[in-house]
Amino acid sequence: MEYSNYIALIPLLPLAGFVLLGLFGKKTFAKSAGIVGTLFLFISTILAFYTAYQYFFVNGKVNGVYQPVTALQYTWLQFSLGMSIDMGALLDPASVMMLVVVTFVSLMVHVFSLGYMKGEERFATYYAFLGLFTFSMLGLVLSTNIFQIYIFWELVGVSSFLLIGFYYDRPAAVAAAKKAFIVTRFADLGFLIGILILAFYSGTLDFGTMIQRITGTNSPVLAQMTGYGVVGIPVLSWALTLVFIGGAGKSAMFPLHIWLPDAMEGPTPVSALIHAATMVVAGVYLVARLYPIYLIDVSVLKLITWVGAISAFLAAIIACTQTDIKRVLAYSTISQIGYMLFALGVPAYGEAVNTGYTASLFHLFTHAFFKSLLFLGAGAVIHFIHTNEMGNMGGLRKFMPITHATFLIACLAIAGIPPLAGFFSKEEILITAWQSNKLIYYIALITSGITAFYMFRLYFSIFYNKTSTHSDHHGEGNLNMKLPLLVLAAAAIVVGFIPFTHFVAANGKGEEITISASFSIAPIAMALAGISLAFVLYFNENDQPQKLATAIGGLYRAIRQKFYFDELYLFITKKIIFNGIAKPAAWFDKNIVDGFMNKLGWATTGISERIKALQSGSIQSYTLYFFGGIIALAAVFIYLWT
Amino acid sequence: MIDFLLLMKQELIITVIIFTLLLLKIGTEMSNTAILNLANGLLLFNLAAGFMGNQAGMLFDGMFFTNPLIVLQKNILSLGTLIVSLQSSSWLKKHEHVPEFYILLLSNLLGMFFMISTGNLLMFYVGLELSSIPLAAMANFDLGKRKSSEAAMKFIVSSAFASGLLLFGISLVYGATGTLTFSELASHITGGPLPVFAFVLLLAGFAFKISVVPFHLWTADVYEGAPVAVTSWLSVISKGSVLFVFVSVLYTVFKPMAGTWYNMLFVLSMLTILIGNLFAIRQNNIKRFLAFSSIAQIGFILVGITGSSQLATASVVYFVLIYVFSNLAAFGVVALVSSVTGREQVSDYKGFYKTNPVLSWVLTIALFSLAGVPPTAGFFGKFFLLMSGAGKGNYVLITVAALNMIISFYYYLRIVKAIFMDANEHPIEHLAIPAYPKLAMFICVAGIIITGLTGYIYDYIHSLSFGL
Amino acid sequence: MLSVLIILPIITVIALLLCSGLKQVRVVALGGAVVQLLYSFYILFTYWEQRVVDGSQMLFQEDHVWYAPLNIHYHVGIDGISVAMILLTAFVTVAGILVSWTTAKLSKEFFFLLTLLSMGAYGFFISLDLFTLFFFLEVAVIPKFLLIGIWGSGRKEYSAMKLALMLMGGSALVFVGLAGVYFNTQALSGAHSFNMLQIAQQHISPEAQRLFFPFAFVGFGIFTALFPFHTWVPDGHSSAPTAASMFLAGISMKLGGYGCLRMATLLMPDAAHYYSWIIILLATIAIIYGAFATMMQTDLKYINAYSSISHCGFVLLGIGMMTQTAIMGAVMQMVSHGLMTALFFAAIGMLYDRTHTRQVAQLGGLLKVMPFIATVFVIAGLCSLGLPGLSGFVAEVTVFMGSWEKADNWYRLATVLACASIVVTAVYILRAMGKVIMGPLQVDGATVQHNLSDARWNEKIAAGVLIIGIIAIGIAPFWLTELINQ
Amino acid sequence: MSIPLTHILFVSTALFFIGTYGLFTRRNLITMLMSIELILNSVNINFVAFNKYLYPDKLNGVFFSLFIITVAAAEAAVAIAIIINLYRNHRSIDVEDVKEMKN
Repeated sequence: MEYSNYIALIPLLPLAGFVLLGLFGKKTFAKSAGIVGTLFLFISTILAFYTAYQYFFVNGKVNGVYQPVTALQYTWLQFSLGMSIDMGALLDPASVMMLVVVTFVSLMVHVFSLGYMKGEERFATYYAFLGLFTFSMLGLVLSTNIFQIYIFWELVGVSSFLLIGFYYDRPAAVAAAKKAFIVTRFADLGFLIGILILAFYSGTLDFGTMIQRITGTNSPVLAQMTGYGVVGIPVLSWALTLVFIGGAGKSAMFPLHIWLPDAMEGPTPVSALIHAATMVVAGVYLVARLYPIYLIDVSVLKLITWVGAISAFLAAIIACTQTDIKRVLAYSTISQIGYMLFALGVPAYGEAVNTGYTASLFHLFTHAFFKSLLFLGAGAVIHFIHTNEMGNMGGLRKFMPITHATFLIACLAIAGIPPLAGFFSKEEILITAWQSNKLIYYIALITSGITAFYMFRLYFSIFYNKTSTHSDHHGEGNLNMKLPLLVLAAAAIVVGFIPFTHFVAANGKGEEITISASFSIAPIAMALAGISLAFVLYFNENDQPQKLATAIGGLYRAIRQKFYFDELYLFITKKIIFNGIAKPAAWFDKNIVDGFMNKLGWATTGISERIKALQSGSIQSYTLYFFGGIIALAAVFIYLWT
Repeated sequence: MIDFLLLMKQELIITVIIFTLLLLKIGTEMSNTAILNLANGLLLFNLAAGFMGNQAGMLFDGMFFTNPLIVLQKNILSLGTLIVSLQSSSWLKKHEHVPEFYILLLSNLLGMFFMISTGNLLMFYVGLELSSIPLAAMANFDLGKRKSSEAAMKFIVSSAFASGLLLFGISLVYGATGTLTFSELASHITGGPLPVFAFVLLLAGFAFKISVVPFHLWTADVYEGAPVAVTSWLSVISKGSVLFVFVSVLYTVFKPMAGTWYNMLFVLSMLTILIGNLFAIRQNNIKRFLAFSSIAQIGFILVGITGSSQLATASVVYFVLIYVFSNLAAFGVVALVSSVTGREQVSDYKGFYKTNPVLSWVLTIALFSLAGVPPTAGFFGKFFLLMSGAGKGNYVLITVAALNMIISFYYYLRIVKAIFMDANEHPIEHLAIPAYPKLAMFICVAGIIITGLTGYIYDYIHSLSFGL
Repeated sequence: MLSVLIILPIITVIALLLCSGLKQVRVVALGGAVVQLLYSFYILFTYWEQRVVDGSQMLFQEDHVWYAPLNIHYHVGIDGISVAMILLTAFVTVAGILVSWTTAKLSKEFFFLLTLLSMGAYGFFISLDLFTLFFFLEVAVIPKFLLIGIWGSGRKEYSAMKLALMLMGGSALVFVGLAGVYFNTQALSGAHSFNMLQIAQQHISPEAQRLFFPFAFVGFGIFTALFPFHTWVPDGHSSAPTAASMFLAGISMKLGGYGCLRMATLLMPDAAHYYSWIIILLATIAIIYGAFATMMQTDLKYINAYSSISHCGFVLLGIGMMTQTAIMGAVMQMVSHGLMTALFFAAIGMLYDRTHTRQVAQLGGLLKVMPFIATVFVIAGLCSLGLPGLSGFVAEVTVFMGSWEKADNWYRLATVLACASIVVTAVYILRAMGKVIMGPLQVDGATVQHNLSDARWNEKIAAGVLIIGIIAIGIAPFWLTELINQ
Repeated sequence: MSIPLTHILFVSTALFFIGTYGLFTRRNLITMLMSIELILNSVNINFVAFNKYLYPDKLNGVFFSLFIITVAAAEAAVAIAIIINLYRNHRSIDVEDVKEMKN
């Protein structure tokens, strides 16, 4: 069956769900909204898996190389000849992989929410928004055209805004939603300008054409873009950096990461879907899309590497100090995405080109499963105990065995303990780093240790440690909530064994990355070290952590305050932008521009007040003026102006 | 003889009417209403007669001549006279000297007719005096009112002075050329200092009548003091007549010194618009306000005159026609209000719309037409005037004039604002509109709407007019 | 055929004068507006067909001599741009009349003036003769004065007077420009001509263009909030009644944009190229500075008014850039902004009718009590901050692409700054939205609850009409670009 | 011996300016009226003189002066009537007392 027959349905079904529930949700589907939404998504999930099967195993490979297939393409907005925004579906290993991930995780979340969001006032609206998000994300994934990706990029942004602000009457949620949208919008500005530059030089917006025109052997476009520079930097670097800024914003990379932790104000399943598995990795996906172009410009790749590495490390450290379990997970997400990004970047230092790409996307793949599992687990816990604070938890393993088990699996996976999924992907990243740049490798290694530590800190203080003061035990939640946990746990175990490298590679042919036991010793050791440290500190209730915290005092506080990033941004926005620019602008407008217009009016009336003496009322002065007028006219026109 | 009757038809009719009224005054004791009906009927007849059996020609070897344009101008004036008399009826009813009023009015009109169709400075002078001396008497028509007599005094003194200067100018012209007939003057006049001085004096004479700055100062006081009927007459009819003559004199007699008077008008027009506007902003008495606004209007007309083309003449005549409608519509309302309630302040008109919607709309439309807002005729009139001015390529003048329209817009809207928006605890009570004023207002409003939107009238005028 | 567009409102006006009582009046007004809407759709479709048939630039031309001596004609005709504008006018008119459905005070006069205003707009958009253009331009000025002054709120007299005077100044300048153009033409007949097409053919001398372009452009610019002359916008919009604000921002600011466009592209292209850098400079200032000034506003109507300044900057930017794409973007922005800002004002008006305040600080969490209005507000806001799928994005992106085609670093800088405004826009829109729509419920500072009802049917239809327009452009822009592009 | 034209013109001009001066300075309305008459008379002299000296074969100047005299009489009549009425209302014919309407 031809892709074009059904591929469009994959994104459009969730959209249909959105429209349906958005318009008639309140009245018609007040109760059944969840079922409807889930049903729509279920169909498109099946279609997605079918597509993946078709692509990877049936007709994707042409003489051993996975070819990109443009399944659909419609001109949406024609700017000028050859320059148009197209809407379509591009199938290549990366996009198909993403297709699977997005639909699968989204389905899980839909199912989970059936239980989690039960009885919510705006139940239908919730599912409508989920549908909107899924539609946008799928559209983003399938983009054939850089402007299409930008369009859906904005759409996922707004759906995330809507979902973060779902509990709209909580000021915190509203603030978080605004923060998320504005920070990413700021990043998107870079993306937009980058697009403008690329489009101008390559003369197209279509991915394939653009890549082929720029990377083509001794292409004139490339010559122009490297030849001409603004403030000493070649245009190409500008363009790629700007585009990357867009990606960094969405993927919450340092220093634009500040919005993600706050975004945890949204419903937990949403965090699982948007802020763990799918949207936040859009940045990685974007860079992967344009990877051939990025490979040309080493300087930008180095930038990406360091941004990724620093984010991975800082986020991991901060995660150790957070007490809100969702925030811990958020920081771990940042850290994991950091991994993916520097994996994409490091080839700049070596020639391990394809491995970087593959490893990064592989980690993206596995991470999607175990991270969404973690979030859903956390969701279950919160649903059970009605708080996010670690302090109020503990000893929950008795009450919620399934959650406990799945959560443990996920923790092991993310900590990189074989044979779970996380282990394989992380190994590949480490190998790439090792081959390219040792420094990055060591950072990554340490970070993985820290990761293990904070994950198990989380695990122990939820399920062991003191027994929680929580009283009313209404069970672990119904099947809707358990099922996704189990499914995802299974996934977290098995996906590692998928021979990912054969399917997804920069050159389309697949890549052999051998994981040698000798190499794996260090990471695993680090992970175990982290786990055991966490065991010592958090398995039983004790005052070790406080001691430690007080021991390192200032540093601890700095980390706890997330290195004062929020304060910095607050300073910039409030002090500089508002008081520095907006206030003066408003003042200028009110007093100078508008004032001038009013002054004009007053001046006129003022003059008329001044000259009223002319009309003195005495007839003799009138006749005098009369006579004077004549004399003046005569004098002027006889002597001066002849 | 017969063509004497034909060519001087309108003048003769007016004369007959005057004497009829005189005899009635002496002989019988008719009630005011009867006289009013009779007078209006006769005026209507005069207007109708003006349209039939016209032909061009001259009498008394060039002293008196007429042509379609002149006939048209006279008809415009007769129309104005009719409207004035219609809407002053509510005031005259209570007055004991109705026939006198009409006699003065009509002798005035007669003077204008002669003035318009004169071909000779002597007859021009006589006509001018005939059209201004009775005005002084009319200004004083409310004998008991202090302001009325003050207005009359100011008018007669300044007009006498003006005519003195005019005469001095004429005498100099005579001295320079030795002739008084226009046709010969046109060929004799040269651009030397003496003719220029003489011209300045003549110009002053004209400028006084149409109140161009700085010869305008009498205007506001007389307008304020005189009875509303007289004021409206002053502001529209007498100005209109002098304008017609002014244009023809400039374009025919003073053709040789066109360059000079173009520059003079350039200066005077800007001055007039500016001063008129600046004074109008501040006025509280609505008659006084209309006086200054009319000064500004004259400035715009001067801009048109500078165009000195066929277009210019046509535009001036056309604008006078429109001005008759617009200004008389405004004065109609003012006359009604002041004759019933005696209130003439702008502030009295606050909340006018609540009590008198119809009158408010009439006044508003009139003001819009004066301000030059489409679709009223005033817009077209102003547009054509400025276009003919721009025809000379003097864009400084045009820009100044156009920007001055903002100020004039402001003070016209000030009245509209008072009528529609301002609250007032003692608004003018509801007024019943008698038949004659109602008819007058109807004519005016209809004129305001039709004259602008249909191009025929303008085309007709243009077809009759001539350029420099 | 096109004259019907002018005749329909006139008929409506006359009918309004005849009928009495709020019920009759508003039914008649609405009927007239709906008929106009249908008719403009009819024009759209016939235009589609006709354009394929004959390739001439302007279709459905009607040409009657009006004032022979000055060679003034009543000459109308349309191209795609005019059609788009006509549709916009029709949409906004219907919505405006529906929104002010319950106007009790002097209802007859109110709808009379609204209809007159729409007539002015229609006439302006279809006229091909400069005199006719100017005529309708001024026809559209006075009703605004009365609408604001009589039915407005706040410092209404001041705002009305300010608006009227500034627009009058604008048209005075326009007049000088037109006169200059007129006297620099020599039509085939040897007489001067106001005919835009003829003028376009027989290129006026560049010197004359440079002399008179500024007059005409600034004159029209005042109507569309050109930077230093925009100060009538905030006051005028904020103290106007809802429908009048919708007309002002939705239609009459577009009169200026349309005029500028015609001047720059059709009549005086050389001068437009010559002065383009100034236009771009002013437009960029307007965009950025308007956006920042908006941040500081506390009154919802002021927020939207200032954002209108910023958004109309995009129109002028597109015109200034003078590239095919940019100009297309400018037109799209005119249409989109017209619909969007009308919707915004409608939503604000609905809120105001219920809460009796427009202060952001005094409102909160209205989504709870009036979900429909809140949703409308959100949609308008999202459109204003350029969300894909709504019209604003399409227009702005087109302007950006078009501007970027100008390969000059300064123009690029201008474009980048213009792009930067989308962030600022997001900031102020979200601040307003987050406070008014979201957050804990609050009205008038206290959290007390009025009897806050949701939208009535008329308001729902009004909003629906505009939203349909916005989404139709946002989802499927290609029909609009097809329409605009020759 | 004949008097040259210039002498006569000098007289008339002097008369003109005297009249003007009187109009500007005198407070009494009647006197002002008289000074206006002076102006008119200077005009008359002009006409007659011009006619006699420059264009002896015509009579239009002389006729003009006749008309002026007549009209001046009418003007004076009306003016005096008005002044009398003014006196009735204001109890004064001093021009300084008659400036109610101004600005």
